[in-house]
Amino acid sequence: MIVSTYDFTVAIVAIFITWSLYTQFLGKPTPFRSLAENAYIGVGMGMVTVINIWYMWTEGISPILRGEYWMLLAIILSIMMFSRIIPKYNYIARVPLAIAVGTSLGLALRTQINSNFILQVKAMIIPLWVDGNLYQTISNLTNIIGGLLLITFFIYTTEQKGPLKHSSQLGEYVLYIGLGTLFAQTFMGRLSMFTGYMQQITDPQWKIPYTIGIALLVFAASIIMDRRGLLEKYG
Amino acid sequence: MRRGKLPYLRRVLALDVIEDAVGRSTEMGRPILESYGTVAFDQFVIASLSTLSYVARLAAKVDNRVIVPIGGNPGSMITRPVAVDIVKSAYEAEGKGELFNENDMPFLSYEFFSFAAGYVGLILRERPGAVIVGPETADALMYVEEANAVGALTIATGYYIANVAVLACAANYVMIGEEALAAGAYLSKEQSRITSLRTVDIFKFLAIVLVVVGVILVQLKNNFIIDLLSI
Amino acid sequence: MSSLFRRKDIMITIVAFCFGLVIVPYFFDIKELNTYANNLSKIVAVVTTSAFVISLYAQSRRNLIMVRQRSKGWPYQGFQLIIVFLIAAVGLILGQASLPYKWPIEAIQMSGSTVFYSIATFYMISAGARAFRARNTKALLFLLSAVLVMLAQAPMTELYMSWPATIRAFLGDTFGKTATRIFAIGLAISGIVLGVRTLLGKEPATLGLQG
Amino acid sequence: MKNMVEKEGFNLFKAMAYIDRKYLFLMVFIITIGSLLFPISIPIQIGKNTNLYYSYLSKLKSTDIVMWKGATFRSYMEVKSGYIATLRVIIEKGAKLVAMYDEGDQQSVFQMVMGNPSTGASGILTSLMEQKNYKYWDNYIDLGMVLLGGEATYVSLARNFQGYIHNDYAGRPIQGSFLENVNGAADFAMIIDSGPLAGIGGDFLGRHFAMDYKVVYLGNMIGVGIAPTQTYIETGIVKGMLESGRGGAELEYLIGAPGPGLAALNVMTLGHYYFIALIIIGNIGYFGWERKARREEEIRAGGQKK
Repeated sequence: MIVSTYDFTVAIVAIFITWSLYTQFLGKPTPFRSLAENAYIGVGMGMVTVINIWYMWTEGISPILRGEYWMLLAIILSIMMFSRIIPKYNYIARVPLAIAVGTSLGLALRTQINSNFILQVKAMIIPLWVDGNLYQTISNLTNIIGGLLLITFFIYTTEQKGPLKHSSQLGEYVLYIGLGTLFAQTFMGRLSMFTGYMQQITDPQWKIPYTIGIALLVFAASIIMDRRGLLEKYG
Repeated sequence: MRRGKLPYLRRVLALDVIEDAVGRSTEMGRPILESYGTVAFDQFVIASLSTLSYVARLAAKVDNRVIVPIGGNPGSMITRPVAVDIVKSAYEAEGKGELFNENDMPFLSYEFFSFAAGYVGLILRERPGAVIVGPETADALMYVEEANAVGALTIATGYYIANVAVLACAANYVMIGEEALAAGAYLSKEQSRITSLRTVDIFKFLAIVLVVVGVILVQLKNNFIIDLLSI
Repeated sequence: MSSLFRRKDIMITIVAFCFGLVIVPYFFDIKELNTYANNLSKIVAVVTTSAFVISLYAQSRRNLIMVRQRSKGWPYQGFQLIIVFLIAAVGLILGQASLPYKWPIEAIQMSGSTVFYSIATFYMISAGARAFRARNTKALLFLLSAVLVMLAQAPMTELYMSWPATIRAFLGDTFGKTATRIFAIGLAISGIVLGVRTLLGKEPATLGLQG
Repeated sequence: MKNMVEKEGFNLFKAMAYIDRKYLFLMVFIITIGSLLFPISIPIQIGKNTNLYYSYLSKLKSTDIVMWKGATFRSYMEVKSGYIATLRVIIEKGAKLVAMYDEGDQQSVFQMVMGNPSTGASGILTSLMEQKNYKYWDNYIDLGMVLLGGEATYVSLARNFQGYIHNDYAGRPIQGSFLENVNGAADFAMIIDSGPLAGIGGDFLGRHFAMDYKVVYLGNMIGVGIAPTQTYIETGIVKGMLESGRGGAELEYLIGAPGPGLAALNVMTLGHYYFIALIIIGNIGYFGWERKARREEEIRAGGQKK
């Protein structure tokens, strides 16, 4: 299989960045880690700069060139936003901030109430008994009762005594069983990501010797530098 | 009712834990490290700032330092002056204004990754006795684990539910979502903030009533509540 | 002029006006109003994006100061600063589809961010090994449900027993979902309440009126 | 506490309670890379959500337009099995595809799979695309980074598509393509969202497309997003999801096209068993030694118990 120079160099640099960042596990800053970290931050910020300037050009300036002059307002407000840089004039930025806050509130409020309250409450109104389906019956019962108990756990402005005390205690148990499930799901996600990345740096086959070789080199160099006390100076 | 009687608000366990943590780190002769989140003002940042003020006062009482790493998002630019002001006035309120040092509130970076790296660096260098992690995202676990490695007590804020699950395992104490808001409102003692918490609870009671009535009606083959919610 | 900007009532009026302009067309079908609302959305999208300039400025300034003062690790900071502007120049001159722009992103940015997030896997394992203890009832429940679901998530388990898959589906469908839902309800409502408080002018901090 | 540990001699329970994390981490690398180098294939059970996801995906017609929200590279690493398998189905059905992004590296990820139309570089699915005659511009269009700007952008897209989108990522005007007749959210048959967190502000598509215009919304979710998405499935906003890498592997198995997901199954098995074993060892250590030690410490500290 022929590998293009582009793919080859990308793979080698990515592998080097990978192992350099993993030297964090040695518990001390190594020059490899500092180099990789700053390269990563630099590229990331450069990329964000390009994307944002491009976006402001296509969505802010080209409409004006097309004749949609009301977009000039966007440019003026953006410039007002920049006044945050100068402490003396940073009050000017309050106007664009107020417009942004008001608009996003208007956009979010209606759908938020619907998707995160009304529809969620509606989804809890389910039959207690499903004929001929024991699993569904148990599951519905757990959802309704568990949900109600858990709501009482999250109530803070009513004194927790009498039945409320017991229900909030049970609600806490419901919460922790749920958290266990979520913990496991999160672990699966993180493990999948790590595995996916390890696949990326070991597939296709030609990457394997480079992956293992660079790992050994980076870690060996870091450990030797640590023994010689050079990490303090260059880390 | 406008002024005067405040609605009841439960004192959450988190406050006792925080008090303990501050005391323990002072005994050990180590500073306290607390962050209040990265984004611009949302309900969590506002609540965490109240907690920060409380911790700063507790620390000022016993002549301890509070280290506050700031950054992680362009929004933190808006919150920083407020946070500095809060910690400064907390020290002044205890008559220890001279102990306040703005260098203890370093602005690490806007860039998320370098903020996280700087945060971990602070933990390793300063070896705090207690680390109170604010509403952070996936990086919170990293701070908690590194803090534990230097022997600090850890209190974390669970910002979203998967985060709560992970932190509930790793941290010594986790403030589960609204618990952080309740703690903040309790400490601020502002009537309007307690009232907003009350409003949220009223919605919750409403949810309970809707679910109970709805389920009973569904059992009687009546879909009134479901139709009502479908409008 | 500056006193105008400092007045809370004016800012609240602006907030309320924008809020109204966006939310009214949902309920009343007025064509002009709808156009204005859409235009306002586009303006806000651009203004929100423009905020990056501030962070770029502040970050570069901070790095420059560190380089000038020769503080610890300054060569790295200088290196970072050079890369930022190099990438920005390449991307803006040659375009986002050009290979010299895509190369550093694919080689450095993509691997860097993945490694950073994958470190969480390791911390989850160390946290689990260190702190996942059945100290009390709730910790026991927490641990049991996590272990059972993880057991079922391992594909090999299914070859030998079928009950963990049922338990995993049940827990995900009931407890996991319920916990998420109730948590989300609380957060959504508290967010909405904060929004309403901002509209009423009770939360000056969200508008940058403090500090 | 640590000092006390050092004073006593070797204790097996104590060793179980405190394992140096460097060794734990090293084991993770060994397990992962080792089992990737020596894969074995095993069958897998198809979950309910994967079945739901596939039931919608398999109904796609060649006239349908699918909106594809890209995944960042780090999410792609987690959900790539689902990402590739879903695109494979779409190509096989011949449905139209519009890719949009909100982060910088999402386009590179898309091109890694679909090939780069500007340079002609091939991607993972290029051979299938050639076989099915699936081409850029005729069958799929890449709009680039049009999802910046937060919630306001999504609303603009949903209500006034033509007023917002004028050309593709390379600057070619969309007139004359299949996007010419798209006026808003209602003209999309399906949205597929890869790797986001529905529920933490990432649910703009759900709220402004699926809820307001009843567009079928499918998610290829990362682990953190599984539970929030489950609640959205229940409320009908999301119609189906793939649960992280495992869901992707299930889809690969379902469509009979083995890929990275199925190749990673034994890492998933060993990784999970390793973690469970660590938890069990830790608890044995806890009940055998750590709990007693903590009690003694508490008594020494004056019997205060929290």
